[in-house]
Amino acid sequence: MRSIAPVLASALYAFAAMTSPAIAADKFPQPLAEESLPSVAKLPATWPQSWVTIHDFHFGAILDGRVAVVDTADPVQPLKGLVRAAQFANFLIAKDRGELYTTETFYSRLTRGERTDAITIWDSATLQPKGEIVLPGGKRQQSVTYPHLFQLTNGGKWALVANFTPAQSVTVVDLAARKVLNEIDLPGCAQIYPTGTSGFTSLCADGSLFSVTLDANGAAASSKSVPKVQDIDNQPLFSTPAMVGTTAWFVSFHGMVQGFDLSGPVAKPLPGSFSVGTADGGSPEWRPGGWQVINSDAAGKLYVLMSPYGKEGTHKDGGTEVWVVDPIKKARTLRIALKGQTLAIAVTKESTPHLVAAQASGAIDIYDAATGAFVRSLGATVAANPILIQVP
Amino acid sequence: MRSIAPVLASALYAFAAMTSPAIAADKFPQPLAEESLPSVAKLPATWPQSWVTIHDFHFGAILDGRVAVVDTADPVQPLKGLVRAAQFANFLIAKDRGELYTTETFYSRLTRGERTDAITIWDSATLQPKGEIVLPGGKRQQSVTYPHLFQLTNGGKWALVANFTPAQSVTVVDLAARKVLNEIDLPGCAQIYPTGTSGFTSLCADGSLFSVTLDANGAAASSKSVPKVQDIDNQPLFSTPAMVGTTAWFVSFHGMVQGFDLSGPVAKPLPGSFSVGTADGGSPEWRPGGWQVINSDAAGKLYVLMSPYGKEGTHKDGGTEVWVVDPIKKARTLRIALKGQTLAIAVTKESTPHLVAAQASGAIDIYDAATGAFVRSLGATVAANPILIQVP
Amino acid sequence: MARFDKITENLARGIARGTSRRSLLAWLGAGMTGAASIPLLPVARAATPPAPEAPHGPHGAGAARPAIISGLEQDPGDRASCDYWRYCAIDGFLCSCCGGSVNTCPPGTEMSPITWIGTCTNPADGRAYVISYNDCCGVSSCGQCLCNRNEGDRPQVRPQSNNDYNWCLGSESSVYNCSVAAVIGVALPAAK
Amino acid sequence: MARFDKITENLARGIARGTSRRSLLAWLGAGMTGAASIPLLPVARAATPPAPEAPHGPHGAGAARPAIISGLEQDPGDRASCDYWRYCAIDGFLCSCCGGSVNTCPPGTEMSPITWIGTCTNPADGRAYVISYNDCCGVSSCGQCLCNRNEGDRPQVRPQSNNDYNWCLGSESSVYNCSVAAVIGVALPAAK
Repeated sequence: MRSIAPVLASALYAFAAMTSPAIAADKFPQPLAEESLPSVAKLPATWPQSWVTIHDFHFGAILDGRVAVVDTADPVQPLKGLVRAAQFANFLIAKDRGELYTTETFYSRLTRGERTDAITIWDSATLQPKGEIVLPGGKRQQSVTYPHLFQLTNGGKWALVANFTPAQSVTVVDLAARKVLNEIDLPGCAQIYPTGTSGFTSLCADGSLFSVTLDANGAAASSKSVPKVQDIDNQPLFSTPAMVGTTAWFVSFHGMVQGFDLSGPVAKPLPGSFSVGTADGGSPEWRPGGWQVINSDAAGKLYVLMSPYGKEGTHKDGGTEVWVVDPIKKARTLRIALKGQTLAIAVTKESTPHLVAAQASGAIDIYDAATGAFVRSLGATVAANPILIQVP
Repeated sequence: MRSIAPVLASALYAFAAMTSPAIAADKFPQPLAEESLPSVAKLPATWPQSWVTIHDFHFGAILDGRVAVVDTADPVQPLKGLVRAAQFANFLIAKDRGELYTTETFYSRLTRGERTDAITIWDSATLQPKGEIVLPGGKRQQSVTYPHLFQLTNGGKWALVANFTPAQSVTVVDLAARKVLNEIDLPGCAQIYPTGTSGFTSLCADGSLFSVTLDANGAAASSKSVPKVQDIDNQPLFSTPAMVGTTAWFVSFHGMVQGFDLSGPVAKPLPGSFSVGTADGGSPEWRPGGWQVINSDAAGKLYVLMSPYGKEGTHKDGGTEVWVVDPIKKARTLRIALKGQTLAIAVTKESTPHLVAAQASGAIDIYDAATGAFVRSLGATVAANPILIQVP
Repeated sequence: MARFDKITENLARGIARGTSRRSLLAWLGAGMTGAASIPLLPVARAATPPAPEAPHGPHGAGAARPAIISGLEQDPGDRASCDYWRYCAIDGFLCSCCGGSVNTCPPGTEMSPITWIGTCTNPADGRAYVISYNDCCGVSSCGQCLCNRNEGDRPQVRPQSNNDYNWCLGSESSVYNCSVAAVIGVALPAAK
Repeated sequence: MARFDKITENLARGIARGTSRRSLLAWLGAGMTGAASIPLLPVARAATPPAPEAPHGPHGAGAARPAIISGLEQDPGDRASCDYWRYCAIDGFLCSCCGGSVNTCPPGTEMSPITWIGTCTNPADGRAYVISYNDCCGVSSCGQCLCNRNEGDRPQVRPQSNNDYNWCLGSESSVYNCSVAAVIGVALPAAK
């Protein structure tokens, strides 16, 4: 056997220029304590109210997307952990169960080979996977992440997954039993807005909405179409609404706000759409712009991400102000100037609510939601391409 | 059925402000021709001599590494295609067969689940996979990419794959028959330098080298240890040598060049190691630095990437000059000042050879190898983290 | 229930299976005559609209790089720039920067058989062209020349007018590499 | 042939299976007495040494961020900075920036059971400490606070002194997320 003792010695002995141990050790008679290994951090069973999740679409490797768990109150260590969100994934939080869910797509050879679509169930304290439900047919809809491609219904016991092949359908999954219940064809309609006790609404290509109720087997029990709820050519609604209880507040490309009551079996458009308002300085005009352009706070106020460069085609370019709107009074109550071109906004449920703004640069900025005052920036420390913020 | 005709119309009709077609059409009476789809580019069967491959380690998603095929003579469209190089992959070019090989590792759920190690065989003209050889045991060595973890021997018919669990071994693979032949234990030794007609040499932890010859079954036929070929404590050799024919020229952390003759069954250290030289301006001194710090041209000259900030621990920090050395005359013949902190270098086999330098920033710069004159930069247009350059 | 409109769906599936450039144009023509065709030819994924200071202006980011030009006076502009006229509704990495061209996928990929159709105006001849934004699939994110333009883009309820879908759909792998922008015809005159 | 040294190999395999912090230290002590131990405890992967103008100096890059401090006078420095004393030979993403800490893996990962050992000098007490650079595994690249320092780093022929290996080895998944730098003892006085 060759002697390898010198090898070990070099690893253990101090290297190169070392300060004299004798002198400094006088001040610190005891060395630093040995540290316990292995050690893996755990998150609190109930996440603090300053925590949000931020979806990193990860353009440089879309197949390796992830969701960051972020403490917006901690500028020193804002990133609390990452949850895998592979290949145009969707992500859901079930706070009451302490579970997180992802819908993802995998290939046996990373980019090629056998395809598997699956829901993974993650423990929200350990961020470890605790179960999987394989989705059949290789039909899961892959899009830049929209929240309403994966939603809960039936009191959170079931999940609804959007499919697109390009034939459109919705898969109904029993999360507790970890099995697929049913698939509902949905030609010409997109997105899933949970409706009533067990059902959902989608928006359709002709401007109508379509509401479906589900029976105990996850099959469609009834359905109803409501025509002309939006004018897609001239006043299209962004697909992601702000939820206030069971009311979904949508905003249009031009800044018109339209509510839908989703409490019953059929979605009901609320009478009286209204404008988020206008302002000087538009070039040519102020319009909503970004990826997640409208959100709500716990008190029911709406926050709309606005760009002064609004015209046809600018609706995803991001915004530089947030306009706060009271949907009951149908009036704007505040304008908040942002630090940079922002793609997504959300408001925490803290006792002092904070507006969380994700810039295109990756920087996450925090503002006082009531006053609009800038509080802190977390820098670009949690995600490469933050495009969605969820408040648990 | 709901009418969806308006939908189609909006996609076909021109949008918004269109210049008047009548006026401009006078100048161009015919519209642009329709273009043929689908269409996928193909590379030449024999790549031009200005082409190299650049390994993108892809730190932001190591599991999604890739190798870029790059035309160093084309500043407009330098990137010719990407080859998958997943999870600490290695990559080889078999020019005579028109094949490329990757050794990779995959998981059934991207980051978790069942592990598969495999060699993928790619067509060098289509960049499509044409075969796969699964490597057993989940033992493939994963490291920041070194060329000598995956090498050819036996006239290119076999491949040698390094394993590390941390037990060290080498798997012998028959590429033509697409099967694993054998595994050779190699405790205490690392890297694979093809030696003789069918065999390899590794460097060992005690400073020796170890040469193995392979029999017709890919098993070890003979082996020999040569002691004290390097002083790992004081004058360690970078693991990646410059090859000139069957001579491997290694450079040490301090800039001493040592040749090994790999033409016979046992590697032979060449007598007379020599220094790449010294220069003013070191702080404290000039030393080799980077990831691929030495390479050769077709004439047998050596190119060494040098840093003026050389001291213990700087050997991977990158360099700002290339020193050209004639290993026969044991003399430096040229100093080439680089545009920025550079990690990897190579020299093309063109009639006018070019030095290719990969900066840490991702920028790829091209110099005249004979004069050191800067020729062009390709910008950061081919790889996020270029760490190795191969010249086919 | 659960069968809202099988006719429409089957039609869409037939399109997905059988579309070639020729049949696509035939189908587009047919579409004008009635409601029998549901144009399920959307395109793929949105890119982060990058910061305004990015080299390529408000619609894309990336390294500064030389222009890729056609050499044709009737097809002006830089095919490595998000501002090139054909990219009026593109979303993703430009294949021109990835080993392909404005209408060719890079080697190693597969072109998606069905696509989203946009309408862009050529500044040289003033004509509005129908542009097919095909995705190239089976290789991971190219990483070069990320662009996102949305002229005419509409929400996902109208798939053929929405560029957020991953259109690596009819291909063997749904992994997205880059997008091309091919001229497949002249648009009909704008309806007044 | 093909059995160069089974004793050494089996020993290494035994280490790989059974190493805990305690047994590791016991083994390190034993190693000093003879040649029977082959210290196969290397650490993981190298990072691109980033441009000198990067916020964290020559050994790392990333967003400017507030310091992470221990609060102990005897353990000074910023644990989000590549220049922190314990990181003298680290290579990878700092777990302190990824949901873990200087000696704790982020939630969702698994700590590699065996590690590379470095020796770093604490500027406060002047002592040289044995630092265990454990990798955290099973989650993809954290992407924050990439560092590469190589004081004492040697080529791969000496695994325990080389930080280019992916040391997500004894773990369920070899996918690398970030690295910790834990104090596991005081180094022996430097041999003169």
